[in-house]
Amino acid sequence: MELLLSPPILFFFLGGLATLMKSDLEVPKSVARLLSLYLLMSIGLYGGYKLAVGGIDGQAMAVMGVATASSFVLPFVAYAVLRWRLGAEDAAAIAATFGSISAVTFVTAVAFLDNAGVSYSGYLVASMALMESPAIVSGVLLARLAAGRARRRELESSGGGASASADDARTEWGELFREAGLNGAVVLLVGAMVIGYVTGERGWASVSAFVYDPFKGVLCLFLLDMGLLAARRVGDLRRAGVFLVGFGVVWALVQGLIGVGAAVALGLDRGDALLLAILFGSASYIAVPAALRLALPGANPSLYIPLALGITFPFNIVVGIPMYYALLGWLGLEASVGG
Amino acid sequence: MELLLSPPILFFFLGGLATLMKSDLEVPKSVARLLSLYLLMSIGLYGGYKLAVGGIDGQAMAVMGVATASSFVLPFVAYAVLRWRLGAEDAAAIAATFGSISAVTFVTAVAFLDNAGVSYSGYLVASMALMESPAIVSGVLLARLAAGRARRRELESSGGGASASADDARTEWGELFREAGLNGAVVLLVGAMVIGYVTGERGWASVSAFVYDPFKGVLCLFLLDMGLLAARRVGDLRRAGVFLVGFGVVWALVQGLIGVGAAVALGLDRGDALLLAILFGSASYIAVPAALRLALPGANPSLYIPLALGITFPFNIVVGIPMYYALLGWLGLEASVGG
Amino acid sequence: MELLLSPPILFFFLGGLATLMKSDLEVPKSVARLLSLYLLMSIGLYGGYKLAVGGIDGQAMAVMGVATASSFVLPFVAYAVLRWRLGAEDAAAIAATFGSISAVTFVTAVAFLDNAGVSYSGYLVASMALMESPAIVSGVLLARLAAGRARRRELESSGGGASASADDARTEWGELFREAGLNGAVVLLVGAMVIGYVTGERGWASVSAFVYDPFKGVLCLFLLDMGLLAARRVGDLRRAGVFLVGFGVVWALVQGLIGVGAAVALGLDRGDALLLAILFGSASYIAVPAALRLALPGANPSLYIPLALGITFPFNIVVGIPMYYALLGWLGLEASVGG
Amino acid sequence: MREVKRIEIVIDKPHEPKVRVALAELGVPGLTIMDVVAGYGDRGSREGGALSDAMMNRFLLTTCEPGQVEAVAAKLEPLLRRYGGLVLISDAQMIRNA
Amino acid sequence: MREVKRIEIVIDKPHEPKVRVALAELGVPGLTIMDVVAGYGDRGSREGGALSDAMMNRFLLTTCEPGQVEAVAAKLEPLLRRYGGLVLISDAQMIRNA
Amino acid sequence: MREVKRIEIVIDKPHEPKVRVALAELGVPGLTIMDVVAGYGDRGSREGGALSDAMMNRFLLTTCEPGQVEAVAAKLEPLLRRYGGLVLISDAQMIRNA
Ligand SMILES: Nc1ncnc2c1ncn2[C@@H]1O[C@H](COP(=O)(O)O)[C@@H](O)[C@H]1O
Ligand SMILES: Nc1ncnc2c1ncn2[C@@H]1O[C@H](COP(=O)(O)O)[C@@H](O)[C@H]1O
Ligand SMILES: Nc1ncnc2c1ncn2[C@@H]1O[C@H](COP(=O)(O)O)[C@@H](O)[C@H]1O
Ligand code: NA
Ligand code: NA
Ligand code: NA
Repeated sequence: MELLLSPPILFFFLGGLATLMKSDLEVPKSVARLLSLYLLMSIGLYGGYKLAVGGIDGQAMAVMGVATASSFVLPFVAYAVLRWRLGAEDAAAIAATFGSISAVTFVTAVAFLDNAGVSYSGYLVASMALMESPAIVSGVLLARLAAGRARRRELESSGGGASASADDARTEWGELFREAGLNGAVVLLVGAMVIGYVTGERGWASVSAFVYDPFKGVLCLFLLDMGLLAARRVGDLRRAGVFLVGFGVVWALVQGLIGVGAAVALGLDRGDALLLAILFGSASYIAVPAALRLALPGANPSLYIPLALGITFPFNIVVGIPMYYALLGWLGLEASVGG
Repeated sequence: MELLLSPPILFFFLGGLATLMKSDLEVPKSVARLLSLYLLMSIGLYGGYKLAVGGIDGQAMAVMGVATASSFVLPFVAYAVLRWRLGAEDAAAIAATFGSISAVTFVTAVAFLDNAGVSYSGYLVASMALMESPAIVSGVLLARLAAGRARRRELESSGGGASASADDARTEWGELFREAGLNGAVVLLVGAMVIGYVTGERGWASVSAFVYDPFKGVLCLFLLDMGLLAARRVGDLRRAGVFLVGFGVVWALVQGLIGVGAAVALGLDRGDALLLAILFGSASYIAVPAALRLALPGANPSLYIPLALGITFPFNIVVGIPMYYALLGWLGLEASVGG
Repeated sequence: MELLLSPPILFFFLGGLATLMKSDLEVPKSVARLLSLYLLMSIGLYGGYKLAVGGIDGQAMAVMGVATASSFVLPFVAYAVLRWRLGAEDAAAIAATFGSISAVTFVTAVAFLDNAGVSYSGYLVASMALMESPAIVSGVLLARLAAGRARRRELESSGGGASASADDARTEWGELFREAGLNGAVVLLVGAMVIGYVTGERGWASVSAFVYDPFKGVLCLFLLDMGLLAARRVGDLRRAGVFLVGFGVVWALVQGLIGVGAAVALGLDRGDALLLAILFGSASYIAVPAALRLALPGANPSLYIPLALGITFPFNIVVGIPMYYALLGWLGLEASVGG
Repeated sequence: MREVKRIEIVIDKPHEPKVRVALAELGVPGLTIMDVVAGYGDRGSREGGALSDAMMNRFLLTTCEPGQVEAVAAKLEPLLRRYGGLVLISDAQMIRNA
Repeated sequence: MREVKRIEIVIDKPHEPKVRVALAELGVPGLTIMDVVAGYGDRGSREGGALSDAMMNRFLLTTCEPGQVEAVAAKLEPLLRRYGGLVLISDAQMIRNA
Repeated sequence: MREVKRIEIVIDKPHEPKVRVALAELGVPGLTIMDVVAGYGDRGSREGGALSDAMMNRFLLTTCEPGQVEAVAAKLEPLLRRYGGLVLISDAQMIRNA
């Protein structure tokens, strides 16, 4: 309970409440961007530093491999479920957001572990970085395959002009890979991790007063804004209907539990397992949407952004994190102690 | 003297000087908003934490009650004085700003106490939160009463159509209470205070590296900007005339001394008494104007904002704080020691 | 090597790389302004505090005198070289940027010394402040002299109307001195230094948690943005040609070595000598351009800004700082130890 | 390309919601909003945003059918009279995705 | 003063580069870009920028010769059809440094 | 509603004060200023603001009486010649609080 009522989570509630009460409380956009840069830089440096100290062993490689693969594969499963009710492009876009991750959810889980005095490994941060982009490729692939099928069906009943659009698709793959891999959030996270790794103990000592000490306080401010933004987006979902809202909770849970299963199978300790579960179960509302606007301009961003931001994110930080943590304890996973 | 020449006050002078010398030194608007959010969040969390540690006793209740009442009542007195020279709406608006408080003045006083090694109680922060809004209601009430009197006078000499505008007034009270109570500054301050109270010692430990340690440094940057902004607003007052400028100083003093009297009567220690005096004596240029633009659109914001920001604010942080502090010592109030 | 691969420098590379790879990583403009204000305020307060503690002796006066004189004189030399290929206004503008200094280069050198555990004197910060503006005056003087010569030549072959434009020039000198001396960066740096000096040990204790502890971490974020901005400006130089790019490196080196010579002649220790070299060798892309847009509207900002920002700045922080430091060691200068 | 009326509105940020409601009631097909840095008019200068939105202006751009201009003017005029601000109406040709 | 056509474009920020390429190909003599705070149109409301540019609009102002209008419209129409947005074209007189 | 001339000006931010002085001398009844994010014209691209205002543009919107256009052009032309930038003048109908 005490872990649930931590300042960051309470500031998230405060933001949500302020929006619901129609307060004019507002965080400027450039401030939100600053906080976002700060959190990515901080967690990247910390993860890199921990990798430098802890080293990369077989288990680390296994976890990073499983994480990357899940980001590729899970969208195919989510897509199949979503197609039940949605068009191909919207289904592919939502599937992509769920295959990828939410860095803010991750750092909230990190703060949760920190409060509980439980440590975690640097390669979980690396796993987060590795999971950002593959899902984007899968999502676009899914939409292209569906469009191809549709086109072939059309062609069978008419004939003509397919080579031009195939060409069209080819040119855009290049842009897609750039967008997927070189999204600002990915570049900063990976770059900070590499810098943390390369500069090690010495580098960490010189920056930790900025990137570590005030971390949880900054997170409060950012989650206040996330509360404001998430509550505003909930309204967008009224039109989307109960299926999508339900999907945002249930599918987060399904993927989160797959993550728990993977963590148990990989023999992770409780802290690392929680982070893997939350990576699996979280959905992207920053990096993936930015890439999808270009890669899938036909998909409706007023569906896939509000779902990830207004439903799945609050679910994960309020319910998911403590629940997975409890579950992992109940499953007998041991926590490593220390920051 | 050493207390007067603290870095925050000197940065305020620097900002004022920069504007007077027509330097192009500028703090971006979104940065000013960030600093403002930071200070409200910090002081709120600290106040809540101190309440959690210190508890709420009879004296706390008494102080908070007196503070709230003063915010309701003082505008009626100020209004009577202002009506001597100003129209009803302008008088009501200025009276409302003086009934309410300036959070930046308050945190400057807090930094002053901190430098002097003098402690204060959490319920003074609560008092600040309680004093923000009532004055807005009083101000609007004053303007409505005046408008009602004017209308009745007109009616007596003509007749007809009053029910429609009464209806009009009724609808707007709802909006008014929302604006007064749910202004972003009020919501953040109260919310942070509740969070500080609920999470107590443990929560404070996790956020103090962000909200407490760099507090006085951040205040320097904010007061630099306040100096830039205040000096720019002084120009607006040239048109307003000597009555208003005089009022901005004299009335701040009158209300500040009423605050000193209340503090003595309530038996406060020196630190708490200073804060109460400064709450009484300060005028709002953030929360109250934001509400008044909606509630009293006929009042001239180029009067009530420059007065509170360009006259009363500098007077309080440069003269008021050290003067009240000296006076309270001379009156024999004891200071409690410690942060 | 370890000193070269410090986090700030690596973040600069990361920013450059992100731009080259066409990532959409971006730091909002108002955030860049905040970081810039922070660094000026921090270094100013620290320099002032060190002056208060260390005092101002004969050597301090000598260094500050030499620094100021160099900012006046060096533009005349640079101008003579630049006129070989450029028009008078462009040559004067570039000469002015090189006579002045880059505060970000300076703080990067400060962070370098800090990592090496080497101390430096407060009057080097004062020297930086003194060097900002004189070069602007020299640059404008050079352009005016050239324009005067051109006009006289014209007059000899025609006759008439010179008094009007002489009048024109006279009026603008006032504006020029204001711009040169009251540029926001100069005012903040000088103001913070004075405040640091006046408030001394006690003031420093109250603000160092904000302006000192997180300094190197904040520098990382700022250099990330500098990398993004510098790499973007490199493209502008394609049109400028190889002469200018070469000048940006070679002239930085020439002035840097003059600085090394001056430091040796003045008998500075290794830390102070490095900072003097880097003040001589760096070029301004913030304060001077802001003044030149008004003072020399005919000079092309797409030449003098990219050169200082895209060529000289990276050269100095990547090559210049470690190289001068090594050279100064090789020349036998002793480093004073401690922060 | 279609002939439309182009409507620009400058209004105090605190009163912007009322203008948006009015435009929605008029049924304009779209709206674009931009921040105003500074300005002046009959009620003096507006330059703010650092401390609160109280002294900030907003700029709104929208369109309507040429025949709707009278209705738009009738709807916006009372708001301008009460809260100040500016409306400019001009002719334009519009290209849209439809 | 010279008669020109004044062209205003509202487009999703992620698609702005494509519009800039199109304008460069048309050879417009200059361009001015401003941030859009919020807006709505056929594809719902756009209000963003806090977390990513995905839901942000941009406003572009440019000019062309009166005779070029058809070419501009032909070039921009396919972009609007695919990505949404708005183009307004009106008459203006231009003063320039030349 | 009243016929007015709508005047748009793009100018380097460092030179904006001179334009404001010129407009004040012309006696324009109001002014609205917005930030420009990026732009290009004869003097190359302008995109700045991160480090200083040296490479930033500003956008100014004002109005004048139809008969005043020549005076406005005469006043602004020398500024544009010296400092670059753009002025666009078009017809509009204005609604005001008066
Ligand atoms: N003639 C005008 N041209 C451009 N903007 C104007 C004009 N008149 C008023 N404004 C804008 O509308 C705002 C409110 O005007 P007012 O209500 O007259 O004070 C001003 O602050 C300006 O931003
Ligand atoms: N009639 C209009 N007037 C002003 N702005 C519009 C209009 N229609 C669309 N827009 C702008 O163009 C953006 C995209 O429009 P749409 O593609 O229709 O969703 C909207 O978010 C608005 O900012
Ligand atoms: N034809 C145009 N359309 C829109 N904006 C322009 C145009 N020409 C110039 N500008 C703007 O005016 C600024 C200065 O133009 P210039 O002096 O030609 O470099 C540019 O950076 C643009 O923002
Ligand atoms: Na996921
Ligand atoms: Na008060
Ligand atoms: Na130099």
